[in-house]
Amino acid sequence: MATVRVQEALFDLAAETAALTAGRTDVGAVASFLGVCRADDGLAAMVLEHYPAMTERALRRIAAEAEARWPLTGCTVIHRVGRILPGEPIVLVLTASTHRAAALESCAFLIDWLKTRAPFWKCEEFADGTRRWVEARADDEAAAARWGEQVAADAPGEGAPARRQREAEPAAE
Amino acid sequence: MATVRVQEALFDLAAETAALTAGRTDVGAVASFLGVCRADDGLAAMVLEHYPAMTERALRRIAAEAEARWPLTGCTVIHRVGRILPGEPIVLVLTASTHRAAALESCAFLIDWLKTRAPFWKCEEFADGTRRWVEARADDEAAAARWGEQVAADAPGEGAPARRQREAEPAAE
Amino acid sequence: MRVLYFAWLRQKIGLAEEEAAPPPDEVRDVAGLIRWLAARSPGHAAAFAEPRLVRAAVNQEFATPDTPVAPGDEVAFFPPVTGG
Amino acid sequence: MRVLYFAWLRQKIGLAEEEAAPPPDEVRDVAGLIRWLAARSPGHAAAFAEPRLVRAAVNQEFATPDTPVAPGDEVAFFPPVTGG
Repeated sequence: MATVRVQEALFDLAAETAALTAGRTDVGAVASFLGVCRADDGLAAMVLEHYPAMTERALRRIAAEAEARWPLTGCTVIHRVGRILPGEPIVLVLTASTHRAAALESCAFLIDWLKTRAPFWKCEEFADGTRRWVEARADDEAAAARWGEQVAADAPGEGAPARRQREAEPAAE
Repeated sequence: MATVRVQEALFDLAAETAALTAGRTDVGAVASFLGVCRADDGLAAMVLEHYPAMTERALRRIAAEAEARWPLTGCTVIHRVGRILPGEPIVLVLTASTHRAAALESCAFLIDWLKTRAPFWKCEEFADGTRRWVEARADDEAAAARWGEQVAADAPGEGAPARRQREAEPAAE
Repeated sequence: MRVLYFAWLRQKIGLAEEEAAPPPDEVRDVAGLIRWLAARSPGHAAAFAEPRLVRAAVNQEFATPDTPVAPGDEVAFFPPVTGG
Repeated sequence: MRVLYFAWLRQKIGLAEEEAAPPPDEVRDVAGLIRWLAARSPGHAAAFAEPRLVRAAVNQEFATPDTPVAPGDEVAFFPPVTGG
């Protein structure tokens, strides 16, 4: 069962990593991805907004998809929200498995899907006071698409219609 | 310039990660791979032997290859030697870049090449006192081969002939 | 029907959420709801001016233009997501 | 010539390293050195019995059977690497 959290606070990389191996001796590989706030173009801060009622469910579904595709012994996704300063982490993905291919591939998969299928929006604040909403990138969509469609069944009671989750189409034509 | 270390001691994942982002705001992604000692088949310990005069040079060359292939802002490879207990880490690969693809791909590349091109040998010790040298795996060779041949020029003064480093062929036919 | 707005849609409309009661015989899906909402105010019109930039969720599931909407649903509108 | 052995080659031969002075006109490359070393003792013969399992490095660079060897070189023999 994956660990999924949305929080304003910083997270502890070493503690989260240790939690995936603690008390077990079948873990041979832990892969991680840490997304960090850059200071491009004089960025002063990044403000992350999300859709609270939906976010954790979306993250949990993405993690369940990784667990359906790879034999993981553990999986952790932590996404920060609120005001984030340059140099601070934004997101952490951790995957553990007996062998390295499963850990490395599922880690790449998780960050690709997270970027296109979890309801977060970034607003950049610059030193001169201007703000700008970050636009979605076509290459993020392409990176997510290379993993194909959802294979995991939706969890029972997770919203009525078995509609497949996707982000590619606009809401109106 | 990559950080490369061979050591008996445990390493500090959080400190090594922090070192890659400290004082800079152009790092957007840090990927890591941690290889951990499993307790398969009643393994009591793993003893890692290496070729001291060659090891650091080999690791440095592998890291230089990653830096030649991807625009990395930082790269750290730490490989432990000596006696390692189940649950303990064996190897750490950390890569940092402005964007995630470079960090994730170079991290996978580094561990694949490290497994086939760095002079380490694992001896397994079991609870009943027996010992067994770990055999190289054909799928490790295949994983390394998917990245193709070396593209980085050898560093000046790094051994006379510009012979390409490889491990595929036996030393005698 | 509860309607939520995020990111620049929220800013253009000036509301994070509102109650709406579109006539059920006129508004049957996400696309119909967008047409109906766009007529509510200049802010709504601006937010929905370029529908290709707008994504939606119905009851916290990503939706498409033909996803049905009904009284009691929670419908959210937002730009393409940019987390990670 | 300094010859090093690692892992099970070291154990079979019973030495981590040794000095060797193979006749230069007879031993010109890694393959020739292996043939010459294999005749030194039963341990050497056992270590080199299956050459397809043996890898080599000359002066700390991975080598192949046709890699030249000369007096003064450091030549190492070992199984395929298993680090990582």
